[in-house]
Amino acid sequence: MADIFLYRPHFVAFIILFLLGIYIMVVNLNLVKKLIGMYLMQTSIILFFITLAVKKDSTIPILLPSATAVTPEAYANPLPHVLMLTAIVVGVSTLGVSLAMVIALYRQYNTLEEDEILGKMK
Amino acid sequence: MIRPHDSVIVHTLARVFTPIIQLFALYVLIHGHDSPGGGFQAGTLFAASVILSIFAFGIQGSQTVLERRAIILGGIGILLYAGIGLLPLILGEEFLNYGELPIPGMEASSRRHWGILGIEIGVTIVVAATAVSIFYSLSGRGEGEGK
Amino acid sequence: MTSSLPGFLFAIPFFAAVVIPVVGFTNQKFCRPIALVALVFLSIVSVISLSEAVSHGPLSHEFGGWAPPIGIEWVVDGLSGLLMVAISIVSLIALVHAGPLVEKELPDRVIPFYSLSLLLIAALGGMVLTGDLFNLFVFLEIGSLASYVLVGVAGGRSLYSAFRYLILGTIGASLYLLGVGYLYAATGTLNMADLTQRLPEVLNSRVVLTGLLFIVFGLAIKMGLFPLHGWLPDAYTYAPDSCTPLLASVVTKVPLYAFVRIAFWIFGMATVSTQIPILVVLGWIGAVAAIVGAYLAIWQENFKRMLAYSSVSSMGLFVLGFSLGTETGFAGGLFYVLADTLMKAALFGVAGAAIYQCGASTVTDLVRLRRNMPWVLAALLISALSMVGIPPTAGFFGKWHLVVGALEAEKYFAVAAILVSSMLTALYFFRMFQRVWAEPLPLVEPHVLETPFPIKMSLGVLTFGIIALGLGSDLVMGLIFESAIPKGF
Amino acid sequence: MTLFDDYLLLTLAVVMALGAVFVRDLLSGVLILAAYSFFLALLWAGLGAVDVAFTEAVVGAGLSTVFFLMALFLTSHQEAVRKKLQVRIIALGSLGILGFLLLFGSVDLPVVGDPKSLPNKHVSSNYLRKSLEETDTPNVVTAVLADYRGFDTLGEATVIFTAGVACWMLLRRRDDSAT
Repeated sequence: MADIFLYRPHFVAFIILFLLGIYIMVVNLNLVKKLIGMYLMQTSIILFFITLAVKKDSTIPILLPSATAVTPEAYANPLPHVLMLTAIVVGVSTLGVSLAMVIALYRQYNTLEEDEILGKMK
Repeated sequence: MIRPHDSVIVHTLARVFTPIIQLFALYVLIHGHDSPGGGFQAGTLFAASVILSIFAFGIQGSQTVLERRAIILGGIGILLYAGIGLLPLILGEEFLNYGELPIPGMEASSRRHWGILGIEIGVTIVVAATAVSIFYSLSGRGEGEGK
Repeated sequence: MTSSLPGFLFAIPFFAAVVIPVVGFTNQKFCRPIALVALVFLSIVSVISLSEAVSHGPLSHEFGGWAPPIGIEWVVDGLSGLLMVAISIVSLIALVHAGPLVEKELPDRVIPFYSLSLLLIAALGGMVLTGDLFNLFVFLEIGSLASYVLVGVAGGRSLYSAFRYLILGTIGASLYLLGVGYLYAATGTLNMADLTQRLPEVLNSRVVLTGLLFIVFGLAIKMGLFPLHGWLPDAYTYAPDSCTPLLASVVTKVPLYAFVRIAFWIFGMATVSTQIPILVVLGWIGAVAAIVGAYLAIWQENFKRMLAYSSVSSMGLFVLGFSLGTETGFAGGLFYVLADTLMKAALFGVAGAAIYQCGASTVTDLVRLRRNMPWVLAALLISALSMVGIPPTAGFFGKWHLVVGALEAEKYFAVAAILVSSMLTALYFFRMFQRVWAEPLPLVEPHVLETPFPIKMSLGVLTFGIIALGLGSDLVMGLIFESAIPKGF
Repeated sequence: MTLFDDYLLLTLAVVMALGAVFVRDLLSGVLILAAYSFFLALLWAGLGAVDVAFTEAVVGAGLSTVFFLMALFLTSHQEAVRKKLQVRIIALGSLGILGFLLLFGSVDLPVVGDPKSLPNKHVSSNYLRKSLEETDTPNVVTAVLADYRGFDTLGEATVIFTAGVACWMLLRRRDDSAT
């Protein structure tokens, strides 16, 4: 069992980053820290997808002009790359909106700590 | 409100770097077909050049108006993208089918090539404009909250 | 059958949403007409698509002219067409209703309100119609971003609840994306129809199992299924009154639809009930959710919060119905989803009108409706009767089919859960009406505005719709049985 | 790219992530996060995903950091120190379940780098074979992004447009001073 993970460093890193991100999002009381956790979680999923696309001894998915018939084994898998480009942009959009919410909350409650906001709401 | 930076060095460097970044963005956009890059990266680079010059020279004029203008520019970019997609739909084909764009004297594959370039331009505009608009929104201070 | 209709189903709300900020720059007055006209067209096109799909078989639209699985397709079949009709019509009514409230609540944010509402509707339509798992994620995110902001725009408490909604919603969406990644790793495709064909070969793989679990878990957060409903009560309570009818009626139902599509169409009935028995678990969760949601609703003093907990309870009933494993149960669940869309729009519409006209936000305050707002009170009465399940309203027929389905499946705990939750629902609505009629009117009458025409009209249409759906239930059930039932029962 | 490089970059990325999370000063946290993004971008480039690396560098390390910094300039820099909470135990428990699920499912995942695995074979080889002929575009990622799955990209552009409208709606200067 253990050797499976030893040869998959990417997957181990993915699990660490993913769980760390979710943990910080749920447990940390600082709003900006929550968003740092969110960023870690989103990038960890990108790591998962990109490792799916790796092919041994292959090059980047830009076709060489000399090639007549393309052998798919020679190029990395482009589909996860495309999906992750979308995911990165989705991530930064979510980040923008959530930071706007953080700023608006700070304007009203003058703090970034969740428990203080809850205290001031009462 | 962002005030202009005092240092001459910052001003000079921003003056030099802004056009270089924009030129590079243009390169990335146009060469998206055969090198890494494309609309998103080019749009972000454009936004970066605008943000750099804002940091160096400050914002003139009302932030609210600029923000709204940026959103409208973004809307125009996305309309360009979706408009290229809508054209084939109105002609009875599928949405976004660039192969059926009414460009005379071309094979389907090169029509697709030019269609891709067109939508990449749209993406560049929407990403650049929206990123700058979000930047404006985030940088604005509430009235009477001068820090 | 390929058709260009689904393309228009995307293009209409999308173009309207983008054009509104561009045109609104010159004159803010254009926003509302553009939005309403677009939604009228959307409703017409979705009704046409549904009738085409029912009579000629599913319509598909291959975006970019690429046949799936290479490209992305949108499919209108009986189920997605029905949901699309419900979404477009209810959101049209909700936006008609929102008109006067927006002018009062968010006078300086009219343009982004309409733009985001239409983006939300376009995204919900996309989630319903798409035949591609990743495309579903993209629309899930558009819709989520729009709904976070619509929840949070009132500032203060609404903003804080929106932030919590954003955090939980992003976890849900990320889990869904991860699940899609697992399914992609196991099969190499993202297209739903293609997945249906390729999954049986790899069903023993643990990757498929965990992928399905992640997807269900992520969507359960998005649909507010007990015990993952943490974001829902606060979000619905504090969201602006102009936004709640739209948010509460459709936003949680679409992730539910996505779950139904993935579980029953991609994996298939046999798989989810025996090989990967998530239906058994979900049946119990649904039963508990139905009872607990209704129980918690009894203790709420705030009217909107009470309705929010009743949403949690309804979500339990839907999930319970879908997991019964009989055709009648599935159809009953689907019918109840349609009925609940109308009922929640009407109830939150009443709540918005009550706050707008006389500032009545608690259950006790509703007594003020008695003097000046008889029509609003009538709408409240009829939708409450439907929530409880009194014939001839739509809610009764939904619950009736659910009970019949549960009896067919011989799942008596489900029958008990439906009956108990209905009784609890009756209890909290009875308690509310008892206060409305028994308590004395306040001596100093607060200033009460007249009911604006758009609110009157939309509440009237919704109430009429609740009764009409009840009276025409045979017709709708026939349609569901004919074209919206998955294979394998 | 050898496995050793991967180990190195992954370790650095994880260390940066831990640093970004545990440092009390939020400004430092955000800057460490930018460094994390850069290491990821290097990693993507090493794994052959040049377009993703480029985007991660400009969007992740660039734009996200700028957004974070703008927010921090307007708010406060310090995270408050406080006692531990009860909720952590529940959170750790559910994270344990999640982690177990991830490990449980991972055993059957395709081997990293296997050119014959299903995700590398089925649809994606079609794109690689046909892209030049059908769309006249040698960069297959661009071809898939803008043409084969162009509708996703329209959705993506819509997401960022939605975010722009959303920020505009949230942060409009209010006429009354809301409390």
